[in-house]
Amino acid sequence: MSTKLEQAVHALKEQIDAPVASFLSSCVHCGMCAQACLFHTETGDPKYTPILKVEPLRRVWQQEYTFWGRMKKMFGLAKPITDEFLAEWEELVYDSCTMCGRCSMVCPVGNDITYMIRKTREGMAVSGHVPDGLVGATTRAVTIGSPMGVKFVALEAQIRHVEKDYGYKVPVDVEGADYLCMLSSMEIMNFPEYIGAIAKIFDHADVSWTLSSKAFEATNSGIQIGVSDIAAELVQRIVSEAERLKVKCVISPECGHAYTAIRWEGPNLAGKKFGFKVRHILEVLDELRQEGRLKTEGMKDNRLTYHDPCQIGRRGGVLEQPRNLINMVASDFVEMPDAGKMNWCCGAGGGVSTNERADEIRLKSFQRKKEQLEAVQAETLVSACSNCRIHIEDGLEAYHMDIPVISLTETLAEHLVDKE
Amino acid sequence: MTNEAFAQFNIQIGDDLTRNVQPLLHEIRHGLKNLLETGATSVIDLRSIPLAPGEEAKLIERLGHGEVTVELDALGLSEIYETQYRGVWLVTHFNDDENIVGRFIEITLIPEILKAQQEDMQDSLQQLEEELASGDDAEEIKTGGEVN
Amino acid sequence: MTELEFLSWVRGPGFQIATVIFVFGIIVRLLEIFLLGRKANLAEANGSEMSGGMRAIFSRMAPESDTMKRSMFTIVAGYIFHIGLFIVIFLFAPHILFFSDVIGFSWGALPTPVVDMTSVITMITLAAVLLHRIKDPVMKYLTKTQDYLVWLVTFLPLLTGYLAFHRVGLPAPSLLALHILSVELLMVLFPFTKLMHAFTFVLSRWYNGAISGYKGVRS
Amino acid sequence: MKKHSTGARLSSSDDTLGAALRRQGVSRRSFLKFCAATASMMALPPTMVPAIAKALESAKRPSVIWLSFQECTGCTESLTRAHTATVESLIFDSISLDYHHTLQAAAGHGAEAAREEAMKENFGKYLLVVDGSIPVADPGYSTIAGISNLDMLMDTAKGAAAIIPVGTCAAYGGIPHADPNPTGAVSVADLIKDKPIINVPGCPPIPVVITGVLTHFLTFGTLPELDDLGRPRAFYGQSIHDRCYRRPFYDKGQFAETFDDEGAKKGWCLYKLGCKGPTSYNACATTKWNDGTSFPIEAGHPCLGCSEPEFWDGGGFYKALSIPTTEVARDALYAGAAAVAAGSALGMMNRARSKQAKSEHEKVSVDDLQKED
Repeated sequence: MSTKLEQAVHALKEQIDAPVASFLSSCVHCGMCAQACLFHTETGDPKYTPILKVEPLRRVWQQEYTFWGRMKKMFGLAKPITDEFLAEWEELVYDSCTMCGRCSMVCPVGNDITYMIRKTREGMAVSGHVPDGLVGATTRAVTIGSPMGVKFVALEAQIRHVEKDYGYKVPVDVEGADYLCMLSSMEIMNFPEYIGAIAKIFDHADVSWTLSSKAFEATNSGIQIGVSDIAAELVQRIVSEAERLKVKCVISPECGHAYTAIRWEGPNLAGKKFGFKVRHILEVLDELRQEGRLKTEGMKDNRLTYHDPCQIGRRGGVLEQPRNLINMVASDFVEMPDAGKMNWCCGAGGGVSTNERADEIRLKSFQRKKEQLEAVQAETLVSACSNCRIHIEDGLEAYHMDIPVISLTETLAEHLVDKE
Repeated sequence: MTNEAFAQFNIQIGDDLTRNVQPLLHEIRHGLKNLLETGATSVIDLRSIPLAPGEEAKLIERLGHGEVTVELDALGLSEIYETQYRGVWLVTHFNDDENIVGRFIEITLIPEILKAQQEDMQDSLQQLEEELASGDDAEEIKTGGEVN
Repeated sequence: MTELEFLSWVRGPGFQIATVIFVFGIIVRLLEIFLLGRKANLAEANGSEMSGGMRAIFSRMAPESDTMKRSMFTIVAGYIFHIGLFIVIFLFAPHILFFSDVIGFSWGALPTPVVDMTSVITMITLAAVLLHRIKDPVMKYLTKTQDYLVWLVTFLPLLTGYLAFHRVGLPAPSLLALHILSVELLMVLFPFTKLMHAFTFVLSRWYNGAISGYKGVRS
Repeated sequence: MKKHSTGARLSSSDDTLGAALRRQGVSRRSFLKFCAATASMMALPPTMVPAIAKALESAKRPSVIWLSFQECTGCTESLTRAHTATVESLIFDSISLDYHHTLQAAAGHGAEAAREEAMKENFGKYLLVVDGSIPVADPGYSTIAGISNLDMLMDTAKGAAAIIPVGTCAAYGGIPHADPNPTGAVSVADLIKDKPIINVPGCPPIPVVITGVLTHFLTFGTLPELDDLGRPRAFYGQSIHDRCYRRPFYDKGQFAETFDDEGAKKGWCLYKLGCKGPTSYNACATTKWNDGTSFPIEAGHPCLGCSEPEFWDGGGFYKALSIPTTEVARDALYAGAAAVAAGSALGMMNRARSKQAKSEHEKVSVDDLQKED
């Protein structure tokens, strides 16, 4: 068994491909990515410059995949990759990066830095230099089935509550249903209203759907910590259930990285194309809207704005759908500056919220969101990611702001016309 | 080379080529003003200026020809004349083969070279005296020039 | 070595050496990058890789408004000196002569005073860029020795070219030789430094645009 | 140019130039004219005329020995065709040209005896003019009266007050020195390090430049101010390009592309046709040739840079200065082909390494994430 350091270098070596080599060859050290990163803009600390965070990956690339780097390494001129070096980078790679992808949008030479951070984490994870919070969450996800340690019995209890409160049936393990609806533990534990909203909307639109007792957890700690093997295992649970229940489509819940995990990384982790579609709940709802299957009544008339969760918008491609849906139920919808694909991250994605050590910087970087909200004097904030919601609520409290943060799906459900 | 010669070889002289004429005329104006105000003379050596084909001819044309023209026979011909601008002289030295060996614009009351020189006058005086002295013999008059 | 021998060397063997290293180095590096390849994406596409990639190659020239605001100096100065370099390198008559000799065709030159002025603006901008690199906390933190080296080898051809054109300080053959030598230095260092971005930026932008384009995002 | 019989004027070498001229019946006025022409010739301002007159009056008549080695006699031709014949002849009449084997009547041992006599009489005071380069690969390549050029130069140089290599061959090796230089031709300055040397390069030099330099030495008895290549700054201080009347076209970017295009007819800049004006220092653009008629660029031909060292090997007379002298396209093509091979090999190696790394992948489980090693 090789040492953790050797494993780390090996893992990084596996990750390097043509895009990485191209990106690392192109960087001109212009510093523009720093201006796109809220960890830098809100702290002013240059060490948070995004491109620097991929230094471990860069060194491995240079020493393993470039002729001159190999020469330098041979003559002992290359900067070594040591345990201390990786230890120093742990905070940069995990605590101060949410993989929001904003830096990838501004790089003048076109470097997708986020793409490289994701890969860098593959090495960091096995090196042992990884936040305890993430290790814990990942361990729980694999052993218990959910990063928060939520078991099906807990979900069952919530389902019962919801069925009682909302009066709709919540189908579980229904074979042949069109949609398999995934949830995040946060929704189960913090926002069970989401389950009620789904039940109400799908009943309203006559959608055939189900939950699965074996795979209800959509989040994927393997992606956040950066272990593809674990991520693949977690994805595989969903794939197996989707195949067992013969659904046509798997719905990713109001969670950012879950969407990336199952929609974009999923097939690549599983090593095959899926026999079913994967859609975000907002995509499904917008499809229903287009088909005229959603009938709403009443409008929210307070000033409402939408926070684009990074993994759903910028990194996911779901940008228009939420706006279409909001316009059905809000009369005073305003966009924050930089909304859409250039939106600023809430500051808690990419595993940062799971990492208690990062609490301080997470709240500090929230200033960015605060300024965005103040710029439009929003009275209500709507979003589509439980993780964003929890952190934004946390941040608003810390900055003594009183803006309710609501779920788009839930808001839509509230405005549905009662079925005759 | 004259402008006619250029025309003969189908060489075109654009107006934009002749950039030296105007500045030179300005320099001459300065020199003339200076001469009037302080009495200081000045000389422009046309050979030290990178003139484009036809520029010298153009300058001379602009200067025109005034009242005084002098020919000098000293180691070849020299042609000196006052231009239409009084006090501005064009001095051209030729050698025996009638090639120009120097061309100057002098701004002065009278070009230095026209004045009789001390040494020459002394020589002449001596020569005249000798001639008068030998005039008594009166056979043959030897003309000066060859001193040795 | 007399200065004309020096000039002969830089125009002859020196340029040969520089050309070989330049061309060889760049092609090797591009192949090193390109041949690494990447995995096929198995996820269902929500857009076109190709159009996203092609789009990004050009769209990255127009920064978003927030980026513009936050990195105003870098962007504006970057624009000026890149365009300046382009004009000075490719639109100066003697340079075009060089290119037409090498590649067999030529194009129109800009009037020399325009190029002259451009080179001054470019040098001033590069000086400002250097100052920014030294002063700005992020730039300072990012900067490695190579960044200064690359700055220098980019600046030197401009400076020596300017001096050679105006014939300042040294006899003309020496100035011309120094100018060509500085260009050779640039060519030799090119494949081993971040100067490679002049070629790889196309690849990088394409990959970036393709990754996003596949997901239906215009990056 | 007078042909001198051997040693005829050696006795009068102590005369001053002023006395010599007066003896010839040159009037003061003629002398002033001569001085004005001389100042112009030496590229000195007209205000220097009185000083020149004064200096010339008291200048001593030096003895001059002229040695011709590997040369084409073009330099001598240039000098004897000097258009200011009268003025120059004045100077040459007043110098004591004691040895010039091309021009002198005597030949063979008689001539050599004259040289030796002149050397002995004026040891340490005579001017040595040299045209042609000196072969050192084998002294037998060029001999005069059985004496090799090298020996003759070294011998004659010993007693010289100063040496004036005339023409590019003597100054820098010139055409005999051009690649592959079969005779091992070298310049005077390559061989002699302990004497003042005033190079008067050009192929040939402008006649008045030759006489101008001689006159300067004669007039002031000092060496003129020299540039790095040992040339008098008065004549070689500025490049052809700097003094070229076609310079405005260069600045405007208007170039003749061929010898018969519209640009050529309009007299545009000849840079693209290979003009070496920017790197060549000479007085052609102002002094001009043939009675001040014209100079090569005025005649529509690019400057060859004949007053510069290595001008013959400078990479083609018709190749623009900014173009490398070697075949860059060919080099680039070869380098490119080699790079495709090498790059493919390295690229495939990279690929293999990446593949190998993936194949050696050890599956990571949650146990591996625990902190204990």
